[in-house]
Amino acid sequence: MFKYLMLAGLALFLPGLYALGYSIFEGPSAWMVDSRTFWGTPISLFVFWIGLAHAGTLLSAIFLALEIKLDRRTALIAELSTLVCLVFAGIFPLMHLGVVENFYMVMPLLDARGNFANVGSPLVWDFCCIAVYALLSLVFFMTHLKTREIPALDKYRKPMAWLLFPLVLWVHTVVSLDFATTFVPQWRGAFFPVYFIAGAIFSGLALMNLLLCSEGYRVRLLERLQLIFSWFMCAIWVWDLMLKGSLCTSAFIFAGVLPQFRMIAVIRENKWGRIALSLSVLIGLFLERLYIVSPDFGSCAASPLNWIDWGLIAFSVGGFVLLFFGIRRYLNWKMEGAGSYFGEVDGTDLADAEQQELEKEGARGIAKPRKGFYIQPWASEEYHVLRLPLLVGFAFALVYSIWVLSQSVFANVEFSFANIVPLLYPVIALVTTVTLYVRAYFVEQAFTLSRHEKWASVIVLVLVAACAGAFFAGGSSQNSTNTIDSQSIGVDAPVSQSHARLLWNTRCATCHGVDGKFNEKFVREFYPVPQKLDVQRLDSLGTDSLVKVILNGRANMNAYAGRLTPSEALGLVNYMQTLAKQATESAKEGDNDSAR
Amino acid sequence: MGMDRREFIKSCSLVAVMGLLFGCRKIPLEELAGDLPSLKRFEDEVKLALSQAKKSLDLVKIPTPGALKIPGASTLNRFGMAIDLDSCDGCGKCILACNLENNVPLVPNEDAARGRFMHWVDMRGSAPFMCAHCGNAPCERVCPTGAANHTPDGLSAMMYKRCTGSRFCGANCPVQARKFNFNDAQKLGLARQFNREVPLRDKGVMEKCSLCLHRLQNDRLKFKTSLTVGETAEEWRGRGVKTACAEACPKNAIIFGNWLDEKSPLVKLTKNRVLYAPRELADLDPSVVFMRGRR
Amino acid sequence: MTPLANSLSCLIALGCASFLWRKGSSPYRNGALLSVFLVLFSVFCYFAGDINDPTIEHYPFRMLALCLCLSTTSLSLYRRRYLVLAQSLWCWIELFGGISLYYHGIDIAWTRIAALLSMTLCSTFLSKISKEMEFCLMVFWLAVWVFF
Amino acid sequence: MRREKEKKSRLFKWAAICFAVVFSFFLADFLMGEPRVPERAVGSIPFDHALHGDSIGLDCAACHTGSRASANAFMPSKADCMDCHRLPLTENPGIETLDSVLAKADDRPWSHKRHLPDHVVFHHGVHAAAGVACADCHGRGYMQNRYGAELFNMQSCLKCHRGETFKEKGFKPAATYCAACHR
Repeated sequence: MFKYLMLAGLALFLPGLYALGYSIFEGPSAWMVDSRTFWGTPISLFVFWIGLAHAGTLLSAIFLALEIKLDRRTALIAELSTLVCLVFAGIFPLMHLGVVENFYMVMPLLDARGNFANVGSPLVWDFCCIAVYALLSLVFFMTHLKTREIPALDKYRKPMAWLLFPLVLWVHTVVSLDFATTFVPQWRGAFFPVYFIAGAIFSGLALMNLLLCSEGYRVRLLERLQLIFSWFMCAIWVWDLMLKGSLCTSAFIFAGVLPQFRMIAVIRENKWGRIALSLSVLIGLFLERLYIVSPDFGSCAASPLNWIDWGLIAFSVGGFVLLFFGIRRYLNWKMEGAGSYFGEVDGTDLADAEQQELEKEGARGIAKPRKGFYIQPWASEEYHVLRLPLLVGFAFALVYSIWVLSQSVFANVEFSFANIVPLLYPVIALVTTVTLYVRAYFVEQAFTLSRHEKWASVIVLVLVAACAGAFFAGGSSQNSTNTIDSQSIGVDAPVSQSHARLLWNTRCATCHGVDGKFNEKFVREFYPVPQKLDVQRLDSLGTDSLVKVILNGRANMNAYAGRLTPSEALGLVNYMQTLAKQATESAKEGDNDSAR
Repeated sequence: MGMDRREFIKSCSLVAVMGLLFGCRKIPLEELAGDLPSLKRFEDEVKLALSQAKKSLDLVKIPTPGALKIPGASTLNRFGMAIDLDSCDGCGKCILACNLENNVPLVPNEDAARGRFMHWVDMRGSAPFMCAHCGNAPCERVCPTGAANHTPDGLSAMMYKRCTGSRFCGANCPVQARKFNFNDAQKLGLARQFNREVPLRDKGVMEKCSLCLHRLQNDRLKFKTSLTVGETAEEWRGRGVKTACAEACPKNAIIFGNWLDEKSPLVKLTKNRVLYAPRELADLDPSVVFMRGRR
Repeated sequence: MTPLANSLSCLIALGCASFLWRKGSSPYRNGALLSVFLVLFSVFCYFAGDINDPTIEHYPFRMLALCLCLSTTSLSLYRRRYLVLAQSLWCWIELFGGISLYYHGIDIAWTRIAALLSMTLCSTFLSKISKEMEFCLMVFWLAVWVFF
Repeated sequence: MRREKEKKSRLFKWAAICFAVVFSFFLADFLMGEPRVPERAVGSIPFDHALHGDSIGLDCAACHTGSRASANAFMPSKADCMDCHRLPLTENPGIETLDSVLAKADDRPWSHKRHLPDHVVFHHGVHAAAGVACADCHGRGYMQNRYGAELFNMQSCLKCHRGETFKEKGFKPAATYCAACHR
C-alpha cells in the first residue's frame, strides 16, 4: 500500500519541485499575490502546513499530558506527521520572501554591523517560534524512538510533553498574530488566536484520520473529535461573518457541511467514505486559509490560481506523502521485530486498547494512579525533572529581553512589554530543553550516544557555529559603481561667505596663507613672494579685475578658469577683502600694542 | 579510427578547454542590458496612471501635527508636507517630477494594465497622495528586519539593504502607500538613473515616498560643514529645502517644511487653514496632510 | 459594550454554564452545546455591542471562556485540573486578544490578565474544593468580568 | 594509570570540539565579513606624501580639493599639480624626469572606484569641520605611499559616532539613526 502512495507522491512532487524552482528564480510575481495584502499562495500553504504540524504534536503531547490513552501507533504517526509537515512549513516562508538571501536578518540576534531584528514584529516571533518548535519536536521524536532502547528516557517524555503543550498553542497563536495585529480589514479579529488553533486541530484530526485510514486502521475518538470540531468551526465562521460580513462559502461547504455526512452509517463504516470526509475537511480548510491570506482570491475572480500555485500545492502534498510514507517504511523495516511497538489494534475501539494497556501494566505491577486522584502539579514527578531547567530558562529569558531592549538600534523605537511577550516563551522552552538534555547526558548519564551519533552531533554543532558566523558577518554589499577622480567645475550659483572661506583654505591658503599674509614656510623656500593683501591695494585694483586675475592667472599664478566658476571667484575676492580688513585691524592693534 | 588511449585523452582535454573558454568568456552585451528607457516612456506611464486613477480619499479633520512622540525624537525638526486641495487641479506634474528625482522604475505592460505602478505619488480623488510619514507608523511596527524605521526628524525612512521583501509593511499600511519591486527593473531595461544622488532599488524590495531624504541629508551635511567654520551657531532647521514634487507643482499646491519651525513656509501657509488626513491615518499622527477651505 | 450589557453577558454565560458536562452526557452533546453557545454569544454581541468597536472582536470568546470556567464547578471528575485549564484558556484569550488590539492602539487590560493569572496559579494549590470555595471562585470570576 | 590516560583523552576530545566550533564561527565571520579596502598601486605619476605633507607642509585639502568642503575628497587634477610644478623646484636630478612625466600625464591622472557602496553617505567636509584628522580614518599608511587596506566597516563608524573611540579627542557624539548615513 505504501508503494502506490509513494509513487503518487513522487508524481506530484516532481512538477512541484519545478514550480518551486521557478518561483524562487522569478520571485513574488510568479504566484498569485493579493493586491491589498501582498501575500498569496505560499503563505496560505505555510499556515495550512504549520496548522497540520501543530495538530500532530497537539494530539500526541496533549493526550499524553492529560493521560488520555492513545495507542502507540497513533502517537507515533502524530509525531512523525509533525516533523514532515514542519519541513514544508519551514520552506514556504523562506521561498516567498522578496530577497531570500536576507532571511537571516529576521533572527533577533546581534550582527557585526550592530543591527538587530525588530522584536516588535510578529514575523520575528514567527521565525523564533517555528525554529524552536521544530527543534523541540525533533528532540521529542528522537526521545520517543530512543526510549525503546533505553527505558530510563521515558522519564523525560512527559516533561517534554508539558513543555510542548503550551509551545504548540503559543506558536500557532503567534502565527495568527501575524494577521490579527495588522490594519487589513479582512484580518480584523482579536479572536484569531482561538480561531487559528481550532482550525489547526480540526485539520490535524482530519490528517490523522486520513493517515490511519490509509493504513487500514481507525480510531473512533479522533473521528468523533473531527465532527465536533466541524461544529465549532462553523460557530466561529458565523461570528466571522457577523464581524466582517463576508464568508468563504467554498470553505464552509467543504469543511462545514460535508463532514456532517459522517452521521450516515454507510459513509462512516466504509473506508473510502472516511477518507473522502477527511479529504474534504483538508480541502475546505486550505481554501479557508487561502481566503484569509488573500481576500482577493475569495471576492473576485481577477486573481485565480495560476499554474505556479497549483505547482506549489502539488509540491507540498506530493512531498508530504513521499517523505511521510518513506520514513514510515524505513521505520517499519528497521524495527520489524518490534511487534508490540505497533500494537495490532485494527478496527477495535479505543476502550479495548485501553483495556489491554491496563492489563499489561497491571501485569507489570506499575501502580497506576486511581482514577479521580489529583496529583498536585507542583509535586508531580514531571515538575521535579523540569524544575531546574525551567529556572534556567526563565533567568535566560529575563536577561535576553533586557539585553534586547537595550540595543542601540531601538533608540527611537517605542517598546512596551506587550511587544516582547510573544518572544519570551519559545526562548524559555528552548533553554529549558537544552538544560534538560545537557543535564541528562552529563550530570545524570541517563542516556549514552553511540560513536556514530557523537560524531553526528559534533558535526552539527560545527555547522551551526559556521552558520552563526556567516549570519553574524552578514556579507558585504557590492562596491559603488561610480569612480572618483579630480573635482570637476561646479554649477555657477552664488557662493555664501562660509563656502568662500572653505574654498580659500583649500585652493589659495597654500601660497597666500590662511590669514592672507602668505605662508612663509612654503613661499620662502620655493616661490617668489606673492603680493601682500592690504585694503588700499585691493580697492585700487577693483573686484572684477581681481576676479579676472583668479580666472586667467598672473605672472606666477596659474589660471583657475577650468576649476572655479566665476561666482566662486567673486566669492573668493569678497573673502579676500574681509581678510585684508582683519589684517589691517590686527596690524593697528599690533602697532598700539608695540606703541604702548 | 584506431585512436589509442593517449590521443583519446588529449582530444577530450581539448574539448574540455574549449568548453571552459566558451563558458566563461565575458559577454560584453550583458552589462548594457538593453538600452535605457527614454524620457517619453516615463511621461506616457504617468499619463496612463492618471487615466487609471480611481481611488478616492475619505478625509477627516485633524489638529496641526506637533513634535514626534517616539523616544529620542528631535524637538526642533519635524518635516512634513501640506497639499492644498483648493488650488490643486490634478495635473500630475508632481508624479513625473518625483519619478525623475528618485529614479522610480517603469513597470512591464501587464503590470501597468493592472494598475500596479511603482510611482511613489499616485492620484487619489484628483489629488496627489503619497506616504504620510505617520509618527506612529504601522508599517515600521511590523517590519521584521527594522528596514522601515523613523528618523528623529519625522521621516519614515526605508533601508533598502535591510529589506528582506516580506511585504508585511505593504499589507499593514492602511492606505497602501507602499509599492513592491516585483520585477528586476535594471535587468529588464525599465530603470534609468536620472538623479545620481539616489541609488536604484533592486528586485524584491518595498519602496515608498522618502520625502526627498537625499535633499534633506545634503542640506544638513552642507549646513554642518559650514556651521563649525563659524557662520551661524544655531541648529539646522532644514530651511530652504523643497521636495521635487513641491518644486514641480505649477500652483504651489504642495508645501514642504518643518512643522516645528515658525519661519518654515509650512507653518506660515497652514496657519489659518483647516487640515485634513485620510480617515484610516487620522490617529496615527501623519505629517503629510491635506488643506481645504479657510478656518 | 455598556456596563449593563457587560453584566447581562456574564449572566448569560452563567446560565449556559449549567447545561454543560451533565451526568452521562456524550462528547457529541457537549461539543454541540459549546458550538451553540458560541453562536448564541456571537448573536448577543452583534446586537448588544457596536460591531465597529475593536474590543468587541474577541468578546464572544471571552464569554465562552467565562462559561467554561463557571461550568467546571458542576464537574465531577478531575475538577481542579479542568478548572486550571479553563482559567488559563481565559488568560490566553485575554492576553493575545489584548496584544492584537494593542497593535491597533488600544491598551491592554493588564489588571484583568494579572488577576486571572494569579487565580490560575493559586487554584493549582487547592486541595479540596468545598461548596464555599466553589462559590468564592464564581464570585471572583464574575467580579473580574464586571469590574476589571 | 589507564584512568588518567582516559581522562586526558576525554579532555583533549572536548578541547578539540570547542576549538572546532569557535574556529568555524570566526572562519565564517572572516569569509563573509566586510573586506578591507583593496590595496592600490601608486599610479602612473610617482608621488611621495611624506615629502609634500611633512617637509613642504602642504595641507591635505591643497590637492584633495574636496576633503574640507564637500562629500567627495577627490584626487588632484593635473592642473592642481601644475600650480606649483610650473617651475623647476629643486636642484636634485629627479625633477627633470618628474616634469617630463607630468607633461605627458593626462589631466585626471588618478582615479579609482569608490569603496563605499552607493547607499552609504559619507561627507568628508562634515568630518573635517568636526576636527577629525585624515590619519584618524586613513591611518598613517599613505605617508609611506601605501594606499588602501583601511577597515571601513559600519561598526568602526558607529563606535566613533557613539564616542567610544578617539575619546581623547573629545569629539561631539554624532547621529546614529539609520537615515543619517544611509540613503
